[in-house]
Amino acid sequence: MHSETPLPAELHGQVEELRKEHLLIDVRPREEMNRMVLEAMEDTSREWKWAMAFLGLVTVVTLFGAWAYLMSTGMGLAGIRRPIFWGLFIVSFVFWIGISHAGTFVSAILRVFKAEFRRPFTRAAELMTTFALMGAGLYPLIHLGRTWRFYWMVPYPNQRWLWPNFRSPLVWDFFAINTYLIGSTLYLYLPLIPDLAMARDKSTGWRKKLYTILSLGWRGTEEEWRHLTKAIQIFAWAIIPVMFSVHTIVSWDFAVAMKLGWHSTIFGPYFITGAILSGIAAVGSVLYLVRTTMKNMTYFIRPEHFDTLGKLLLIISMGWTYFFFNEFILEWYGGEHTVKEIIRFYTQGDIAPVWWLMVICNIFIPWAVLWNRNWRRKPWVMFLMGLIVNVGMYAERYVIVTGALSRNRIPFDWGWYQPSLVEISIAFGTFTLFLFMYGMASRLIPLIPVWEVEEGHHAHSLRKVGKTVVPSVADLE
Amino acid sequence: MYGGYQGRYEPKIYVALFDDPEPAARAVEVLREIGIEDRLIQIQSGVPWKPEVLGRPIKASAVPKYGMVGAGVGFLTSIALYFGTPALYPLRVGGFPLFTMPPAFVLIFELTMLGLIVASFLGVLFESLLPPVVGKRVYHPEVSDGAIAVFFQAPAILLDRVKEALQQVGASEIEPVEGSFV
Amino acid sequence: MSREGLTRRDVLKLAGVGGAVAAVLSGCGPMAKYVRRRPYVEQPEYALPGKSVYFATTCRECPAGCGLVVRTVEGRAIKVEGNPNHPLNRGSTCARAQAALQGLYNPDRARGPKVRGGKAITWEEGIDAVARALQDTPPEGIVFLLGLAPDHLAELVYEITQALGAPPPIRFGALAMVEARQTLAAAAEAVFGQKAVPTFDIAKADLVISFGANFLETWLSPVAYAKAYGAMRQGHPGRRGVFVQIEPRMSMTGANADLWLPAKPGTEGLVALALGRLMAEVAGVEAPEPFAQVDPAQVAQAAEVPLEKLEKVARYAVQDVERVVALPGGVVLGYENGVEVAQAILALNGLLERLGKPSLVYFTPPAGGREPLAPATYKELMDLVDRMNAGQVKALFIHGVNPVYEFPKVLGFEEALLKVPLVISFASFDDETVPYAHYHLPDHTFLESWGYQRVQVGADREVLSGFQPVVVPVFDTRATADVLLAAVQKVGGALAEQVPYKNEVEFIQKQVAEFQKRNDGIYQAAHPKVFWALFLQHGGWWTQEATATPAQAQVPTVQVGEAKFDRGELHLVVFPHPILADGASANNPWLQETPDPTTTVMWNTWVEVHPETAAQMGLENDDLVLIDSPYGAIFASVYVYPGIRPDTIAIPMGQGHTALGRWAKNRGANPIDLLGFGVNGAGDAAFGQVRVTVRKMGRRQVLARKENTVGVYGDGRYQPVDKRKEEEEKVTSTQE
Amino acid sequence: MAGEEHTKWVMVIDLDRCTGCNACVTACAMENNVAFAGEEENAYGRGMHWIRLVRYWEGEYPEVQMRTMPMMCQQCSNAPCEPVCPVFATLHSEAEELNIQVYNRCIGTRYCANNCPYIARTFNWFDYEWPEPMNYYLNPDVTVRRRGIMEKCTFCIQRIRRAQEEARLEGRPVRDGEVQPACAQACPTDAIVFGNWQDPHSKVRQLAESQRGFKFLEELGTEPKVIYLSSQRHEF
Repeated sequence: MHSETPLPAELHGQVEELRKEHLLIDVRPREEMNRMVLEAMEDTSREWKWAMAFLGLVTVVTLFGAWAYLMSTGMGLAGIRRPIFWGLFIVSFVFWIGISHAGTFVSAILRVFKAEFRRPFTRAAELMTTFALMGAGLYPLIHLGRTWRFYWMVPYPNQRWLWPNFRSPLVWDFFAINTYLIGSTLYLYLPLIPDLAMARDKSTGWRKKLYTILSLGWRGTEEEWRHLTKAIQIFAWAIIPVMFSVHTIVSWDFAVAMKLGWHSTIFGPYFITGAILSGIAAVGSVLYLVRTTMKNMTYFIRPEHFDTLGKLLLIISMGWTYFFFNEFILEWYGGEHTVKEIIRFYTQGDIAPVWWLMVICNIFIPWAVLWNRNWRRKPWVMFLMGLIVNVGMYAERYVIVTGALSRNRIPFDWGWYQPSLVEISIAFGTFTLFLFMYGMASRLIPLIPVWEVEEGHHAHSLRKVGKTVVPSVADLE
Repeated sequence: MYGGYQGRYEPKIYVALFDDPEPAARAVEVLREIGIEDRLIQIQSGVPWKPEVLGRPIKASAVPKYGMVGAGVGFLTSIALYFGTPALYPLRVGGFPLFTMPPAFVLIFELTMLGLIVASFLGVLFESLLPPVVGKRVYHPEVSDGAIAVFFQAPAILLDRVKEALQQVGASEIEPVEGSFV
Repeated sequence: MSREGLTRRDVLKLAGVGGAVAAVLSGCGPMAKYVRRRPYVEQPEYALPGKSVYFATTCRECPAGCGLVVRTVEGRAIKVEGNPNHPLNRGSTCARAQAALQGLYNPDRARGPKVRGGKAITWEEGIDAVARALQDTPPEGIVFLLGLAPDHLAELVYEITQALGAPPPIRFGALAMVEARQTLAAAAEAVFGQKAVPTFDIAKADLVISFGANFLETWLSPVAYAKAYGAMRQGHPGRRGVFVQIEPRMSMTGANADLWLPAKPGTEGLVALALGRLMAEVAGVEAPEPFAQVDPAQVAQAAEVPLEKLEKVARYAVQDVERVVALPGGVVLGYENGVEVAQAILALNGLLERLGKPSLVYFTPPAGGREPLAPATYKELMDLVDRMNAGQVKALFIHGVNPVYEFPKVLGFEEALLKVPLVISFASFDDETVPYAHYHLPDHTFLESWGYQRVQVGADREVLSGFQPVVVPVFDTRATADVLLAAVQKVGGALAEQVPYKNEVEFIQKQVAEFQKRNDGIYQAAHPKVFWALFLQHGGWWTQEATATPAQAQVPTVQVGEAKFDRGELHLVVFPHPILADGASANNPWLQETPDPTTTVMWNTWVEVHPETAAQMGLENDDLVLIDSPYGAIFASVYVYPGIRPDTIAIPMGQGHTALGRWAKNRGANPIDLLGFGVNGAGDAAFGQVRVTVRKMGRRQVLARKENTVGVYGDGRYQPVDKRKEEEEKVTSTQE
Repeated sequence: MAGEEHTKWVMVIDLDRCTGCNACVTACAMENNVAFAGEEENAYGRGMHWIRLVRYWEGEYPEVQMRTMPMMCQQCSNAPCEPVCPVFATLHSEAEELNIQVYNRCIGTRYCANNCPYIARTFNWFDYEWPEPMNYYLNPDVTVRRRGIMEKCTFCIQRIRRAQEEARLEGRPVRDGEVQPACAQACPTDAIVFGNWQDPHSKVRQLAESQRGFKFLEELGTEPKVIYLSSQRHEF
């Protein structure tokens, strides 16, 4: 099992290389890993405090302040107009929903496929899912003309027996996002319980109290583990279709509409691929931040992880390109005037810079960079790639939402959209909110699932095959 | 009046700590040989070792059943919402019939999944009796450092034998602990 | 609904303003002077809460005199609707009438009498001032400057001036300038033998040949003409009237034409003659004198109009259809030879009659046989300014016109006003003229007023259109007629004997009573009060049957001659804004917000430039330009307009107010300031002879448009790659 | 009986009569308490007009032609705006076969407006003001909309209701031509005709049978209830 076959001394150099490369065979004792994770978690340095205070303040002003101003004055503060009734809010909504696919994809899909490299960063990715969803969930509220009436979308028995319209994609959205938010939060929480118990055992003061409550009295008995691992299995399988449904339904917000440039059957998979693309890219950026700003993280997050993320990113970028091209060529080929104009508007019109930005950021740059193993293994390259791809994905949503709305079947009523300061402020505020929440969470919960890493260690060992050593994997689960 | 005697036979819980699953598995074997039943043994560990590894009885988790029930509840809720509410207040939109199938699947799917997920989570809590409601339960904090803690309930009369046997298979220490298994 | 700001107490307070003149109740409407709001327990039966009460009245947004029915609910005017029985508009209205309620309830209205500088006075003091002016001023020094409406006030003022021995009131306004009514009347005299503005019966026409007349927008009686236009197009089964418009700038009217011919400015008369000659040729008769003098080919070349099109029109008129009418209007009358041009155009009707076509021209019979006072000409206005400058005008009463805004700057009316020792303005709004007035005694708006108007044009019968207040006056205003009559009473003596009316209503009732004798009206009544009630209920009096008879047209001899133009690069067409018209109601926000029909521009002034001209000058949409004429200069934003001659630019009137209210003030530019002194043979303004230069200011001032505002707001980089082609596609895709 | 029977209100717009004068726009605004937004807002495409004249230029100088088409909510039978509303703020009234906008129910998702192929809907971007005493003219039959909600042409349903109530009181069916929306009433050229399709003798029914009749974007399957009669042109 976890015990290693003794290796000949002449292979020690090679072993060192392999250990440097792979976390899961670079075994450190559980105590040490616990200590490292807790040290990183409890590192509430002055810089961190300043950063959080700054991010929190900026969020309060740019997001909540601007939102209050918007609510009290009217939706006219946004740059939307007739006929572009949806603007940056919906763009950001789709964007953050996309980001939220990272955690699920990395964690659930890779777990289902037993991709071992996932282990150290599943939690970092799952946290992104939850916080991105929280950010995304704000937008349907922000963008409502009468936010204070949002609860009319909730099916609750009322005096008039008036219910929401379950045929509306927005109600589907409501249910899908809530299911996904609940599901992904629980999915984040379940594997967290043993680590919280570990933190409970190792901390003092308020943290002890907090973790005592949060760990729910976890002891690690056979029963507990049996139910927990079973539930994680169920979750991993269940959350994947939910994740697909969420972004499909978000794409249906557009695709069901009688709107040229939106009414496309390919939007479901196209949006999902885009979401995973931006999610994976965001994981790369966030992991870089985690690795560079938190203590001891260079041990857990290694170039091999960035390498694998890079490969995934490249593959998904290709997938996205496939769908994008599919959608584009069919519209380009079709003869309808409005569609032709939409294509012209995308590629040559006012929105063309954004459209080309999308193409460059989502196709050209990833394809040019990510084929190279050495670049993939450089964390800062992957950080930049994450940012670039996300800029591209934001541009994609911007083009789809506002670009398609700018052109319709009545040329008299075409329009051109300019985001207003309030909109930009709110969109920016969600980024700071995300960073704030993530920063806070990174100091409150163990960001590395230690027990999973240890589990991985047990599953991996080095074996001598012929004249060399190879890591071997035993199926532990 | 028979306190001393009774004390000698009153079963108490002890813990033995191991670093690896192999000695732990052997310890379980030893305990069984001594005559301590499986139900009087509890193992706590920092990673989910499989029962086969530790030589423990294999049991199925009931969590999937919770999930199924939850999914069923979600399904029925979605049916009630989707097909029930239009009947309560019939409103026509877009030339659609009052009851349409395609959008129904969306709601059915989402609510079924929601039921499944929430119920599975609750299943874990219920089945593992988390969080503890009353009483103190046995625990050893070394577990979170990766140790495998073998708890067993043995009358004091057997303790010496057990200690000896366990030390043979590599237990670092054996000490009594306060609390109950569940 | 929570926007109700008026409390019951306010209403009662307001209700107290109007003195009640009790009269009989005929069961169909209120006979009190004003409908007063009363407590629910003693409310009159017609004013049930929640129940609408409708009052018939007459629109005074322009001089046409369309009948209105105003819906009121609990003492508030809610909606203006057309009077379905009124012979002019038959239930329809234009945009201006619709927005009239925003004039009535305008927060920027004058709220009470005051003296120069804004100090409030009582009405007693105001009436004293008027009385003193009437008493102390030598009669020849008294001048009444009135608006264009041929209403009771004009007649009352006429009586007062007669009694005083003062010169008759001068009626003028910006619309008079561009409509050139006197020119039309002078030409009509030569062709039809009657010096009045003719009405063209386009409803019956198979072919309408209009030379510059914007009869669907503001011209003379736009709703009546629009009504007729609808009937011409689709009113006769199987016979669709066809419409040809000849003008340098495509007006909304021209935009509806089947054929729009942008003849070179100044050649319209020649085109008419050429058309006549071609018609004669088609008919195989010898062309009468004025037509014979032109060579169609030469004219077509000079006018830059395809000869073939003229030939086709001529052939269609003579061979294919039965009823044809030619009408002159708008800018074609605004040349120095405007009268001759108008004669040439009207002569086409004479020619067509000779070719056996029926006449489609008639003169609206004046109600009660009393021809309203003709509006003044531009020349007369210039004379007035001269007299004012010479100090001959001692007291100037201004009502219904806003001379400082509406008269061209070059006339120097403002300076002249300063030389008049006493100026009294009766404007309902604090308009541009008010600061020059020593007394401002605001009149009601028309929806609070009594009165009548003799319809001059557009109706096929005698129409005395009546108006009555539909609501209690909103502010402390008073009817000008009442003020004048009170002053007359105060002066007393011979004047009061000659003008013996106690108040406005009595004067009106006396005039209306004349019609009680008639037995051809839509109603009869033995008792004068019942007749008066019926008059109010119907919104006026008119005859049962159409009485106008087709006018017989002659073919006069006329020398069209050359039109003269000022120096400048481009011809200037100043046209009344299709929505705002002369701009008197520019402070009604919904008029500002109603898009111009052709450009869809709202809330501002634009200058229309042909795309090629714009390209040559490096101008793009929304570029701010300086338009410089020999008489003045204004700034406006460019609208690249596909329907205008390359050598012409056009600017709408109606904006450029420096007062009037929050929605009109400092908005756009007033192109009247570009006009000069030129007059034509009839004394009307030769506003078409102005030429201008256009200078790019290098700055953008974005126009608010209803049309696809791509490029309008913010940057405006948008220019479709192949706009024209796209436009065609649009049309084909929208009209399947 | 009277006023209760199933009605299908239909509007016929004769584009050959329509001159594009915009009187309908103003009339509609005055009847329905439509707010005015001012120059800047209009420049940014935020005019509140319920009805607008869609204008196209056709051809090139001097053969240039203007075409206009009054455009408002087409009261589609299969309205794309309705199913997408999450709270049933816009829905189909079965009695009148009209597309209803329930202002008080609207939460302002603006999805309906995006999904309207006729761009017929306008949104209350702000709370608009009618400065005292201009608010006096506001029609008590029509709700004044506050910020954050969608609005659109209603076919002047308040007038339909009024006519139906009057007819019911008098115990007779609603007469043809008795109901006139503000736009039809104002139209100087009588281009807009309104009536009940169920009445086989109604004027709309007869006009709609014209060969010139077409429905705008009919191919989308929205089944609009505004029937346009195409304009004609005599070619010289």
